[in-house]
This record gives sequence, structure tokens and C-alpha cells, in this order.
Amino acid sequence: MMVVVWFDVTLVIILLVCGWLALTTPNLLRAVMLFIAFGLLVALAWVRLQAPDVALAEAAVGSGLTGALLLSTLSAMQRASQKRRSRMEAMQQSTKEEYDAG
Amino acid sequence: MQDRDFNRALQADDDTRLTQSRLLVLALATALVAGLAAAAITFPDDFGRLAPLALDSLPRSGVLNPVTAVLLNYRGYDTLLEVVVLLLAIVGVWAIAPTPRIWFKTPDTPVLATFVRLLLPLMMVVAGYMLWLGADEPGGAFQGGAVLGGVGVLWAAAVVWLPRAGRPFWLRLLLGAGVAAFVIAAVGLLFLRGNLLQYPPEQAKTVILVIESAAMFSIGATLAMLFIGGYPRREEAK
Amino acid sequence: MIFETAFWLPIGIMAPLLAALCTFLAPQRMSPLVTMIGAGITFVAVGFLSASLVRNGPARHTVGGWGAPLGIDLAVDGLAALMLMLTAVVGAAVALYAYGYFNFSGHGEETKRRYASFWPLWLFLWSALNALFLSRDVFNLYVTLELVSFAAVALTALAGKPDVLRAAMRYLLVSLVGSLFYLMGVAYLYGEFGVLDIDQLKKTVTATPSLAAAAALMTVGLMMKTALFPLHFWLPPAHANAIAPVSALLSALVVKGSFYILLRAWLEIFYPLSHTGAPYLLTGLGGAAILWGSLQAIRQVRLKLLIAYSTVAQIGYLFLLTPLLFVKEQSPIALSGIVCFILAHAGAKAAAFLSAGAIQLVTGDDRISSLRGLMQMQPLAVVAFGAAGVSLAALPPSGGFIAKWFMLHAALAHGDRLVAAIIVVGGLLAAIYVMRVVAPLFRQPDDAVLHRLTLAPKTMTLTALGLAVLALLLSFAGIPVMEMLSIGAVGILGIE
Amino acid sequence: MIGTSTLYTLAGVLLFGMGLYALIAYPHLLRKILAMNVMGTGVFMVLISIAYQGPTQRADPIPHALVITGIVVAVCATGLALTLATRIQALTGSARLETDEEA
Repeated sequence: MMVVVWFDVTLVIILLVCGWLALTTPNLLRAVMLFIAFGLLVALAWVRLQAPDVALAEAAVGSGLTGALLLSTLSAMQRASQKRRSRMEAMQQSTKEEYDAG
Repeated sequence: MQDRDFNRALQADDDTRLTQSRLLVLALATALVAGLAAAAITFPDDFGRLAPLALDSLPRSGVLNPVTAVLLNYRGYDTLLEVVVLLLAIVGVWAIAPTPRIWFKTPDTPVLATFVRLLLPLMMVVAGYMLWLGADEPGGAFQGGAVLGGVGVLWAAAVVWLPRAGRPFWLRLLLGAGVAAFVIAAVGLLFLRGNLLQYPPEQAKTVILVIESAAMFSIGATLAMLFIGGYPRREEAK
Repeated sequence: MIFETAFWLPIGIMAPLLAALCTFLAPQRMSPLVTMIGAGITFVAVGFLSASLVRNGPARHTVGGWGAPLGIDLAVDGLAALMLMLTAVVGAAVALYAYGYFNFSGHGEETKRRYASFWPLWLFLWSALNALFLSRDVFNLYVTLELVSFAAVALTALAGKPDVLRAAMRYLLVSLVGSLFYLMGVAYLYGEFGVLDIDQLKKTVTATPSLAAAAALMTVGLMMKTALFPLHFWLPPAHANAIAPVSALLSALVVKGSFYILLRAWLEIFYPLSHTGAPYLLTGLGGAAILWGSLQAIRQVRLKLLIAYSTVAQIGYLFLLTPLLFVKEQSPIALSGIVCFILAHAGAKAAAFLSAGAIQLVTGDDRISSLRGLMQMQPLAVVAFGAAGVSLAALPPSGGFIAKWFMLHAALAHGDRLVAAIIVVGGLLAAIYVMRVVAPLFRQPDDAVLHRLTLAPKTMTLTALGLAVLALLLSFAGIPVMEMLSIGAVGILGIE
Repeated sequence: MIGTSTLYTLAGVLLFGMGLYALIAYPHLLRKILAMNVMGTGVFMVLISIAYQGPTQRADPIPHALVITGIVVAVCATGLALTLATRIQALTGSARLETDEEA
């Protein structure tokens, strides 16, 4: 019985630390990774609390799909800002060339 | 200054330093947690709430998994509105974004496409099995739908199929099937039996499975479309 | 069966839902037609429901045949019926206006595509609001709240500009946090009392720490969604930057949805806490909202921002009388005042936004300074705005006047002079900001302006005028509203 | 000695507070959306812990169903919010809400 209780306490602590890190890590990619891990730990907690249906939904949707959504958005955002940046640089370059020519 | 913003976006970094105002927010959140925790420890123990009633009514619900009974029968109306939430999310996404978040390119080698083509029937079987199982064991339309959603994303990623532009009718039909099945069943039963979603006890399981199957396809399609974001389209040739 | 009230209850939810589905499935050019058909059926359902409510009294519908506490119940009483009718009338008028608006301004492939989403979104919103007004289950209310927010946010984003997208994002985040607060409150209620049905809760609640926690969570969450000061920050940018028909829907109906839940929650679930300071806190915030919102409205340079800040102010009135709802003698009058205010504000504010939209189409910009001389060019829109202003400033004869008259009556009868003073001052401030808009309209126009004379379609100006006139006509609605509210009043005043 | 159910209830409340803090305090939209999900998980954890009746008894299925509904609503909200965020970033170059940031 004691073992079981300690398992719960450990799980809750790891889960909270994982969640806190996901919320406070400066790097967003790492934050999303931590969030996915957090979701899987939560699914484990649901199993512990005799909620297997919820655990399945959490692992598939709450952690898996939400994580995938966050990751794809992150990469879309990075690509967009890269594009914007190179466009700006090209613009700066061309104005500089005009300036040099003139 | 703009430059730094670009850099931050590029490196995907967020400013998480603990400033004074953030400390204040943290203090307020801590106070909230303390208050809520103090109330939470007074929840009565050894008090079944609605559990005994839900479990006792199980024989009349048509299914053996109590969670499925709650989702599709006792509180089927919640689930109806939830399927509407899914459809509404897609309508919202399509209204906001004209282009997909992700542009898909036809891959150089057809290996992935072949693999996905083979995977699809297998995954359909898995999803269907989860749905069937859901009546009596853990599982159901949402879990099955999540599997289908994953397959949908793979399909798009491997460019097995993607519409050239717009929103083809059959995709809309797939997305709306869950709401359609639910609403038709609800209104039909309202006219037949006087109450929204009042299943005839003998056919409850059949009706539940029919609604769930339609809902599962819609859930899968919706999740895939949420992932793609915007109308699904191939990358335009430059 | 057809003649039972209970039969019509779910039709009011299912009809717009089915119409929304059809607009999604059918080709987009058919959307207005499908919307009109769906709106027609919903109108009939709401009409039958209200008529049969008056004749047969309040009714319940047990979805799935299970009945509370295991199943979900829908119920209609006077308050719910009034909200249904309000939504139907304002919503139909706005839809008519939107049809004209899109024909007039929806050019370009991209804009057309975005505006086409208005129809399904509006029908989803309508269905969700009706579901919200009729639901008796606290968790089911959460789902309807989410439906309302999703539809409202997507509608806000239809304008498509960066500013409005930022506003929509902020709106979405506040809305979602508000919903999560509400849901946490639901968890506390279920943890403590073990039921989700409001009538069952009403019978079992006692003043425990968990009830207090649930009350705090739900009140804060719904305050966010209702934009009560100081949680109003998201409202002005969202309401001001959305396209005109959407602004009208948001201000007239959407904020009232969350307020409706808050009102019911306090009357039927949290009433054991009525002797605590909480109702007075809400009064204080309401008073602050009136003063702050009005002063901000007076300061605005842009017309739609002015109207949006006026909404912030007017929301304050809804909370001003909270403590009186629990005083037996004043309760019916106070409640009638609040409900009259909801109706009058919905009509007047929708009319104000709609006429502002028509004016904006003519002048091409949103600054108050460019309104000079519009009386000559766009008289219908100007008259509509003026009439709406009369109701907003609560001048007689208008719905706003009768509402504030009820409120003053209740406040003075209870000896709340400060509250009465705020009501009067708020009316004066409203008169000032309305005059700031109306005065330039009657000045001589610049010749330059006259040159780019384009007229907004009649469908737009006439619907705005219709709603404004309705807000004025509500001055005769005081007694009918009171009588309507007494149908199933036990459901509202569960303090006996 | 607190019971298993209470342990998870408190963890849920803590997650709710943590998510709320991060959502208000940090500027990046992606972070805000992530924080909203953590907040939601906190609420779900309170509900599921309420349903737990000890290792020998069957858990209350009602909160389980509510949470499954909640998870699906949350993923829809996330999808909608991320679409908005992507759009804002594409149009303005910044995935933050403040307009005059670092001015």
C-alpha cells in the first residue's frame, strides 16, 4: 500500500516539475517537447485514477495531437519569419546597391 | 529593435525573465491556488455522487462501458454539442486562414505514399475496432477518431490526396457527417418518442454505434484539418 | 405533442443548427437563402414556445428521456423566453443588414470568401445562444459557452486586418480562460454536491467553502466573458474593429449570454452566499464600469470605439443591482429593470453599430470628426443613431428609460442613494458622448465630402432604424416584461 | 495522511494556477496557448480525482465523460488559437500581442 502511495507522490511531483518547465523554459521548441512529455505523464495519472478511456483520449488527442499542432505551428512561424527576414535583407541589399550606384 | 524580434521568433525563444510585474502575477496565482486548495480538501469522501445511479442504469443504456453510456446516452446532448464544436472550429479556421499552415510537396520518392496507402486500410480497421470495443471496454469514437486524424495527416503529408483548391463537397460532407447524424437522430427521435435523443432501449446500441461511426469519421477529418489549418492545398508551382 | 411547450424547446436549438450545417454543406452562394429559411423556422419555434409558455406555464424537456440528475434537462421560463425572443429579433435584423452590407462592400475574391463564412458562423452562434438560454445543466452550459466564444471569435476575425486579428486573439484567450474558470467551478460544485443539474443544485446547496470557491471561479470567469470592469480590456478593440454586423451581434447578444448564466447562477446556485460581500463587490465594479466606460467613450476619436466603450459602461448597469436581487421586496423590480436593460441595450447598441457601419461605408473612415453634415447625405442612418442614442442615454420615451426607472425605483426603495446617483450620472455621461456624435452630423458638410457621395443600401439603414425604433418602443414593455418574468419566477427567485 | 484523490486534486489546482501565471505573464502566443492547455489539464485533474473512489471501487464515469468532452473542446480551441497566431505572425512578423513592444 505504501509503495502505491509513493508511486502517486512521485508521479505528481515529476508531472508538476515537467509542467512548470514546459511553462517557463525560454526555448519554445523545448517547451513543446516538455509539454508532450507532460501530456504522457498525465495520461499515466489517468490510468492510475482508473480512467482508461480518458487516458486513451489524453495520449492521442491531449498530448499527441496538441503537441503535433504546436510543433507544426512553431515551424510554420519560423519559416514565415525566415522568409520575411530574407525579404527584408534583399530589400536592404537592393537599396544599398542603388545607393552605391547613385 | 525589429531585428531582435525576428531573431527571437527565429530561435523560437520567449522572454521568461522574472520581472517585478511577473512576480506580482505569480503572487496572485499563488493566492488563488491557496484559496482553491483550502476549499478542495473539504470535498466529502465516501460519497458516490452520480456514480451509483449511472452504473445502475447501465443495463438500460445499451452499452456496457459506463463512460460510453454517459457520453452517448445519458449525456448524449453534450456530445452532440461537442461534435458541433469540432465543426465550428473548422468553419472558424477556414474563415481565418486562407492558406494552410503547412504546404505539402509531392515527395521525391513514392515510398512514403505507398506506405501510407497500405497503412490506411489497416488504420481504418484499428479505428473501427476501437469504436466497436468502446461499447463495452475503454475506447470509442473519440479515440478511434484520433487514430483517423493521424492517418489523415499522413495522407496529406505524403500527398496521397490533396485537393487543388477550395473546399470540395465530399470533404465538407465528411466534416459535417457527425453533426448530421447526431442532429437527424436527435430530431427524428424527438418526433418518434417525444424527447431529443431518446433511444428505443432495444435498439439503443445500434443507434449509438451508427451515430458514433459518423462522428468518428468527422472527428478524424476535423483533427486532420485542424492540423493542416486553412484549406488543404498542394504547394503552388513557382 | 405538437401543442406541448416541451416539444418546441429543442426545436429552437436544432433549427438554426441544421441550417448552419446546410450552409456549410451547400454551395456558398446559397447561404443567404438557407439562412433565411433556418431563421424562419427558428422564429416560428421561438414564437410557439413563447406563446405556449404564456398559456401553459414553464416547461422542461428531458433530453434522452433520462431526466436530471443523470440526464440533461432543458427548461423554459419567462426569462429564458425573453432572451430567445431578443436573440431572434436582433439576430434576424442583423442578418438582413449583413446581406446588404456584403453586397455593398464584399469585393475581391479574398474578402468574399471570408464574408461567406458569416452565415454558418452566425447560425452556429444563434443555435449556441438558444442552447445556452435553455440549458439547466452547469456542464452543458460550459459547452454552450465554448460554442458561443468560438463563433464570436471567428466572426470577429472576419474583418481580416492585423488589428482585428490581434483583438480576436486576445478575445479568444480571455474567453478560453473564462471558460476554464467556469469549468473549474463546475468541478467544485460536482465535488461538493454531486449533481450538475441546476434545480438539483438549488435544493442541495449550502454555504460551504467549496460553494464559495465555485462562486468565485464562475463569477470571475463569466465576468471576463461579460467584460465587466476591470476585465473589460479585450472588448473595445474586438467590438470596434469587427465588421459592423458582427459588432452589433457581439455587443447586443454575446456579452449578454455569459451575463445570463451569471445571473441565473447567483439566483439559483450561489444564493446561500448572498449575505456575504460578494454582491456588493459586483455593485462596486458595476459602478466603476459605468464611470470609467463613459469617460473613455467621451474621450474617443473613433466612432466605433466610442460605441464599444459605451458597451463597457452599459454592462456596469447589469451588475449595479446585484444585492437587491436577494431582497424580497425589491427583487422583482430589480430583475425587471435588469432584463429591460438587456433588451433595450441590445436594440439600441445593435442599432448604433449598424448605423455606424452604414455611415462608415459612406464616409470611408471611422473618425468622429469626419461625420460632419451626414444628416443631409444619410438621413436614415443618422436618425437611427440618434434614436439609439436616446435609449442609451435613457431619455424618455425609450426602453433605456423604463429600465433605469425600474432600477432607480428599486435602489431608492432600498435606500441605496449612491447607486441611484450613479444611475443618474451614468445617464448624463451617456448623453454627453451621444451628443459628441450627433452634433457634427447636423452641421454643414464640406463640399469635398459631398463629392464622394455614395449611399448605403436601404436594407442596411432601414434595419438599423427598425432596431432603434424597437428600442424606443420598449418603453411600453415594462409591465409585459415584468409579467413575463413572473412565469416560472420560482425558478428565478429560489430563495423561498 | 492525505488520500490519493486529494493528492491529485491539489496537483490539479496547482496546475491550474501555474498555467494561469504563464498565460498572463509570458508574451509569446504559442506559450499562452500551451499555458491554456496546462490550465485545462489542471481542471481535468480535479474532475478525475473527484471521480476516483479508491482502488477497489469503480470510478464515477460522469466526470470521465466530462473530461473527454473537455479534451476535445481544448484541442479545438488550440487549433483555432494556433491558426489565429500563425496568421498574426504572418501578417505582422510578431507572434506577440503587444503592438508597441520594446518601443
